[in-house]
Amino acid sequence: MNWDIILSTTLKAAIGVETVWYALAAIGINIHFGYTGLLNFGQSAFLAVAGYGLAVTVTVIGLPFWIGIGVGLVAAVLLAFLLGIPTLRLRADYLAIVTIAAAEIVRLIFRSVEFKSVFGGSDGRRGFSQGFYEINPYAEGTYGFWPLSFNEREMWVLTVGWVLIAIACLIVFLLMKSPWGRVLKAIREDEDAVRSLGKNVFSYKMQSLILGGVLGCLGGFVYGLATGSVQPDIFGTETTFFAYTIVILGGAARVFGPVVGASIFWVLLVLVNGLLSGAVQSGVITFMDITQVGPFRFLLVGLGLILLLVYRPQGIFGDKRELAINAR
Amino acid sequence: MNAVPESKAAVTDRSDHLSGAENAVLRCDELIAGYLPGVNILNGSDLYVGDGELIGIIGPNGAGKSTLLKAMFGLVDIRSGTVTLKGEDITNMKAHQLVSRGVGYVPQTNNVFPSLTIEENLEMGAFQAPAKFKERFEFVCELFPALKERRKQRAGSLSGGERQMVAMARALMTEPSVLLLDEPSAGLSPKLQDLVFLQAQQINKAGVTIIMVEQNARRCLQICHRGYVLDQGRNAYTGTGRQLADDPKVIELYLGTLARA
Amino acid sequence: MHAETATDRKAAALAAFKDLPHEPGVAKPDPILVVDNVVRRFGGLTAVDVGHVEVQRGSITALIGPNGAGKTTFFNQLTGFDTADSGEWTFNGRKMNGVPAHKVARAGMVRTFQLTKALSRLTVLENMRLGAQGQKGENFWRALIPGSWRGQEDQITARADELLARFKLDAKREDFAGSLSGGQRKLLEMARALMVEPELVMLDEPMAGVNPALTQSLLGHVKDLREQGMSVLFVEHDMDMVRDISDWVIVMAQGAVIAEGPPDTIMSDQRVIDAYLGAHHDAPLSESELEEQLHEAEEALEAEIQEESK
Amino acid sequence: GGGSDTASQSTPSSAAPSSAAPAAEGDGTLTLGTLLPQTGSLAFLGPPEFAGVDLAVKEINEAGGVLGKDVVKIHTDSGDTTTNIASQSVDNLLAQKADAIIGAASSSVSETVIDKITGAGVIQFSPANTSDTFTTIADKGLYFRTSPPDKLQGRVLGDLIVADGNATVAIMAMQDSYGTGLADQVVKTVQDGGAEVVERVDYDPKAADFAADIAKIKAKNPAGIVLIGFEETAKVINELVKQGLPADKHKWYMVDGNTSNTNYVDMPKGTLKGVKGTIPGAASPEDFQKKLLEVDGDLEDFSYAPESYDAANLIALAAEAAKSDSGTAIAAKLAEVSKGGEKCDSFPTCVELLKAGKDIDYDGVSGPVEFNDAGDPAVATIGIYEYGDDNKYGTKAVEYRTGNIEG
Amino acid sequence: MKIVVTTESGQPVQEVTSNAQGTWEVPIEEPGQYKVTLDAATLPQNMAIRGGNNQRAPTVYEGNPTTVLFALQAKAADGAAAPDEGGGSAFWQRAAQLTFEGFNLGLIIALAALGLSLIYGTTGLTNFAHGELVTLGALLAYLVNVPFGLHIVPAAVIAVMLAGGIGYAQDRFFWGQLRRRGTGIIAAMIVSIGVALFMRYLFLILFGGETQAYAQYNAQAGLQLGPISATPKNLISMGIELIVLIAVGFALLRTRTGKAARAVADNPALAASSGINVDRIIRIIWTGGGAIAALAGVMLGLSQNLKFTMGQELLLLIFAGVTLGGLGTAFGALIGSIIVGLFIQVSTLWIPPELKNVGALAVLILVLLFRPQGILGRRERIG
Ligand SMILES: Nc1ncnc2c1ncn2[C@@H]1O[C@H](COP(=O)(O)OP(=O)(O)OP(=O)(O)O)[C@@H](O)[C@H]1O
Ligand SMILES: Nc1ncnc2c1ncn2[C@@H]1O[C@H](COP(=O)(O)OP(=O)(O)OP(=O)(O)O)[C@@H](O)[C@H]1O
Ligand SMILES: [Mg+2]
Ligand SMILES: [Mg+2]
Repeated sequence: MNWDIILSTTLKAAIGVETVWYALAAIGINIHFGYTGLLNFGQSAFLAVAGYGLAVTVTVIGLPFWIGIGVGLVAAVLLAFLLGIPTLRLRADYLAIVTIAAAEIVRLIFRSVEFKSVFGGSDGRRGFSQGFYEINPYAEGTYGFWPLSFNEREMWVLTVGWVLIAIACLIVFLLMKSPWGRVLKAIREDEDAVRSLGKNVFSYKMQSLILGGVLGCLGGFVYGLATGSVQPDIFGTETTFFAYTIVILGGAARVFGPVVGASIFWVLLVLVNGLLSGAVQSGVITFMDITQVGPFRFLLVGLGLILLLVYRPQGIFGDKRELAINAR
Repeated sequence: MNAVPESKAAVTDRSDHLSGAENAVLRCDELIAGYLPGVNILNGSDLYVGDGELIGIIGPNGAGKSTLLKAMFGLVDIRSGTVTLKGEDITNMKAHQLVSRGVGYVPQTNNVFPSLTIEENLEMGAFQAPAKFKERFEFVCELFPALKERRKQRAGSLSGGERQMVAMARALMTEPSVLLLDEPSAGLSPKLQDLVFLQAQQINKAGVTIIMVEQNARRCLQICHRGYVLDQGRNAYTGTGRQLADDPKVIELYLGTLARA
Repeated sequence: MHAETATDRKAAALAAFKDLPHEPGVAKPDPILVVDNVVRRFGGLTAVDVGHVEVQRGSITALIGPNGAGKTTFFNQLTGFDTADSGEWTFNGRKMNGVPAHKVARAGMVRTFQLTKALSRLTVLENMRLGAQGQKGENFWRALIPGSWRGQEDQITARADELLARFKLDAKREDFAGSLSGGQRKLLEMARALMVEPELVMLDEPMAGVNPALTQSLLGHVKDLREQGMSVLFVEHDMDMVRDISDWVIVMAQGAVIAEGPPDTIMSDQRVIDAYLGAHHDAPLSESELEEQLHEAEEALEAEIQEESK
Repeated sequence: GGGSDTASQSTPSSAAPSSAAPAAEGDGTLTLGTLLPQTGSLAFLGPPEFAGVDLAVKEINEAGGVLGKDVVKIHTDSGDTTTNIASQSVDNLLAQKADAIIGAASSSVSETVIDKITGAGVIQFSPANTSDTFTTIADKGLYFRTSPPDKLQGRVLGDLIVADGNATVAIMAMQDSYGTGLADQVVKTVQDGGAEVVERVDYDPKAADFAADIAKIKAKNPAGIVLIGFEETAKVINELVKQGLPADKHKWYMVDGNTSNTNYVDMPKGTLKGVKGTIPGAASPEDFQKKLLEVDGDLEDFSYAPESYDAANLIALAAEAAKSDSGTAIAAKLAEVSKGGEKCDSFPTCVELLKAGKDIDYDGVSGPVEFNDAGDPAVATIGIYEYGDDNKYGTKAVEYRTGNIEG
Repeated sequence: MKIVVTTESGQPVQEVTSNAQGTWEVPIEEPGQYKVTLDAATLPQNMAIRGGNNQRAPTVYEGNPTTVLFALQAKAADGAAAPDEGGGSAFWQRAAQLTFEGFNLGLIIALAALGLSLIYGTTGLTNFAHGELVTLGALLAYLVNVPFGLHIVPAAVIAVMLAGGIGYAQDRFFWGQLRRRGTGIIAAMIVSIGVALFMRYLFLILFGGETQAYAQYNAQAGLQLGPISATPKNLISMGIELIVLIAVGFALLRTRTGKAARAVADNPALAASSGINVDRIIRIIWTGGGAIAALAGVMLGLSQNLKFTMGQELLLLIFAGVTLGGLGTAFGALIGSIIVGLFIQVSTLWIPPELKNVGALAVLILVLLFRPQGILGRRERIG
């Protein structure tokens, strides 16, 4: 087995682009679900409208990159309103399904042949990232040290991505320490009680939905810019599920939970793959062939997830006491 | 909060108290139990109840009264100590097994099934003896006529007092031999409170052993044979109902003087 | 000085009630809450059907009635937690029907819940802080600048600590509210409502499940509220408490107000005794009465046994 | 596309070897990575594609390898677009110094990794991408594909439909770049030829069922029905038969994605009798499929196996021709070995010719494969097959048509 | 008939007359676009060109023949007789077919949803692995049916029983243990995502990624019943589904175990205090839920073939059905699912089929706007 490669790919995964954009999506979910108790299962739609907002503005309308970013952000806020106004009155589990439904509607429309001229059908859109890479301060070359190495494009995306994560975490930290955050947490526990104390629950939920949506949608930008393209199917329910997994892994309602969760998730995915394919190639494992590594990896990831949650149900940063309070 | 002031010695010492426990139906010895890891709510409480006895437990809020009942009924993890029912060790036994051994329990909160109708709630009360359902149903409906008219109403939409009636009625569906009641009179109108106390006495007379936690402490002490005062997870005082009700210390700390003595 | 105002306020309240006729719907000299024709039906059941009722400002008013009389439902209508089928009511002269719950609370009418609503995974202290009104830090943008709300937060905390001490919850200050016992939740519920500093506080069975000794000390606090100019409307089944602190009692049965009057008068009203209080409400059971009661019970039992053995 | 558009690169980064992974200089060993679906909704396409590459690598190494060394292959999972596995797999391949990556199957997945792969100076060679995007994409000349040429297939199929006298035609097309691209071409040809396309339904292959889609077609009662898709076509056929549009009343036409000898054999005899399908490639797939089965006995579907096989062979030949295993060097020779020279159709024969210093023209299993400047195949042969009573198509094509893809 | 071929610019190439079969051929030198005109005057009497246009503009490519078609039709058919101009009646026929299909699909969804709803109802578990339980049933039946060669009907019975057993085992050895450890419902939900991944990829490894069909009833021909075409297997499946759904629904409402299940759902601690063996009830539900999910899988497999993702792809619709009807109610799941099924199919009368799920999901959102607790759900009282 080539340990060098396993190690370097794993380390790369720990801070790589996927970790970044999943972490951003998860930070949004953490605000929705972890702090406010909104079971928003439509997070991928926020990423989608942001990514497509940028892509369509630049490629179809032909406006500059920064306007694309603006359009993406506005789209995320609009989506929050559209999603929130009808659904925020719903009980948590109903909200979950409705938001999945809404996100699927968004995805299906983006991928439809009907609107292919705008959204590009199942292939999505590409060619909107020049504006971003034009301001890349890194000169051409390879950066990093063994075992990590990135080219200037990756470096630029990662720098921006991690700065965004830092800002997002700071915002979450400040807000959740404040009375504003207290209202959100109270809404999570019992919104009627909060109402009886004179707080406008709907407004706070909406603020939470918008904030989480906007922070999450940054992930959509990062994804789009890193891959240079947006596709409809990446914004499916799977992405939301994984983001939830990440939140729970890290510990819900913890500022750094989503970030650590995202790292762990991708490390798990890559490490398992590295070990498995290494083992198969070097003949340590003989009961499967190399093309079965893919499914086997997911199988093990599923198993890993189960074990993690069985033995640490509160996640990495979570507080076991909190869990005990609401256990049925 | 668990630092029990050592100075506040119980009125009786342990061996004294347990000397009467020879033929106890249900007894707890040095129970230590709690909810969260590392935090004990019960700090070694003892309690016994003889056959046909009516026992009252009173004490300040958060003393651990409900926890004690839950521990006896297998709903809280017991960390050390034992619970014995008619000589059988039932420590950490599951609730439904106790029910089949003739123990009944009315919790303090969440004591109805909200999405079931009143009738279905009561049917669940008689889960292990479905044959008796009809007869017992008539019986409890006589006690609480309000329930009969509403038999098809979902319990979740009932008023606080109506729920309490359902909860009490549910426990009466089985004809248990030992009944654990956690604040059965809370939220009931004075008239119904009377009824509950009377009923408790009556059932007790019929041979049912009862342990009753009450905040309506004075009333409780009036009807019970013996009482326990629980404070911070330990027995602070024990004695007959009268003794406790007249003890000035108990009055000052636990009973207050509002109710006219 | 304190004692003096205390007696003043109580006297004022009593004076206001002195000449009022003891009949349902009687007009009060200075009502804070005026309710007209509130009706709420659930299917075929009319839970609330209140013709006219007024609550005197600066007084402690008790609302009593049998279980299922509609007291809680009535509270729900008034505070915007449920929509009445018809009717209107004014608070401080302001129309309140159709006003959403949070606005009702902001207007100064705050209620507690009979089935407590502790915010489980918030600490007791945070529960309390949440009650405070007009918090700067509850605005999204200001929340981002801790300096802008720290000062106010400290004041709020001080006030919360004071109340917690009074409600004997200070030891539980940092614990999750979800870990409180049933009675402690009641206490927290009430203390939290007081954090709002409302004009009218509506307590739904605040003392059910609270230890009598503590109840007694809390009654002093409720009376203090009156002294601070607050009005109190509370539902309670504990007649000792009703008798001790209320200036006026309103009786509901089957959704309607059936009687009003000062506590003593009400408690000797035969209809109220029949519908609500029952025979033994007044006197504690004496030894002989107890005997008799048991005797009755025995007879009944005997009869039952005979029946069974047939 | 590939070939010569390096100049049109607009991003500041470039293929300059300085920025690329070490592989770009070549290390003497040709390392072939694959990025093909082991998981996800296209997982059924994985096994034949992997088998195609495996078969090619096996033959290459049996013939002495490339540049005197055995070709190394590294298989990785591309997943589908719902997960972002592909990107991680590419990281892995680049870390292992892959010189060329065969993949991905899905156009969408290819789009997400093309910057990463070509940015590292590595060849991306897809056996299955059909999206137009890749013709014009900025790829530093490193993107190639052997995928079935839609345009020609669509034209041949469209002409076939008209020639069969179908005045009214309905099209059921899988809703992705493969399906819609092919359908667009069929529509155009059919209409030019004078028949009418009365209905076109683009369907979501993941849909719970296809009843509504077929009902829509049924309402137009077309003479010919074109089925464009992958293996979900079996479900579509179920539905066609159910709703009373069987192959003996309406003429069905299929394409390379679903013209299969395994998917329909369980159906009642004669269900597919007379159905015509088009498959790229000059030879009947039978022999090739036998060879594939020796590599992977479990294969049930053979889609894109020829294209994968050809991709691996072409890369190996180009590496021989370039005498280097670096991505950029291979890319520069790929077009050359694919056309203009002495024809040969397997690695051993071709490599002999190369070693003899001859210019070669590799004709693969999937067709003649001649790359144009964009790295797309320029010429193709399409075979037309017809199903018999046993729901299998004959080993011999009814007809072959070879043509320039662009016309 | 006379046919004139010219180049695009009108340069004449050749004039031919078609032979007895009506075909003709023109050799062409250069690839490019040509014009082909049919001389309408030379048509047989009573015949006209379909669509009326007698000119075609084909592009001819090097080395390939290009075909041009002039479809003819009887002149009398000018008016209403053309098959695709049935207008109104065709619409209604399609609407009828789609309604039928809606029930067909809705019932399968309902069956799958019932299992989900049962488990959700009793344990509070939002089981994202439920789709995989559906797949499991279908694949088990395949295993017995194809490799072992048993007819699909007994195979289905065996599969359903096996799946019930697996459901039991799942709770006995897995979910039950988690409950005992006090795992919260959200953590359990994420665990179920892990289980879904695990199972789905186990299926992929064992079963492969291809689509398969059962040995029997594949591509069964349809019967024409009035405006509707349906296969016998459809009709029988629907009957079975309906019977199972109603039976289970009533069992929940009426039997002691059913009521106990609802009691456990409401408050497990209180249920235990009433003498209900909570673990046993939950195990019964898991067994039943697993079996019903498997049955749904077999039905889905019968009508749609089998694939390792078949259940996963249905999961969203299952959730939609359950939610629309009101969470935790068996009849709600039935009604909700049928509405979802109907909207998926019927909405294609107006929207492109590729977007058919959009229609159903939009209805879900709309209904919940007006009934936030679902169609059969009940609102909890406040205070
Ligand atoms: N679910 C729980 N988790 C954690 N701690 C709990 C829980 N329930 C109760 N406690 C704690 O245990 C202690 C005793 O609670 P318990 O309910 O037994 O009190 P109690 O004597 O019944 O009081 P009350 O008269 O108010 O009902 C309290 O301090 C409470 O904070
Ligand atoms: N959502 C509802 N659906 C149906 N009936 C209801 C609903 N809410 C309340 N009721 C009924 O309305 C009546 C009044 O209930 P309410 O809770 O107001 O009584 P209450 O006076 O507060 O009684 P208690 O003293 O027991 O708390 C009760 O009979 C109750 O069953
Ligand atoms: Mg208690
Ligand atoms: Mg009430």
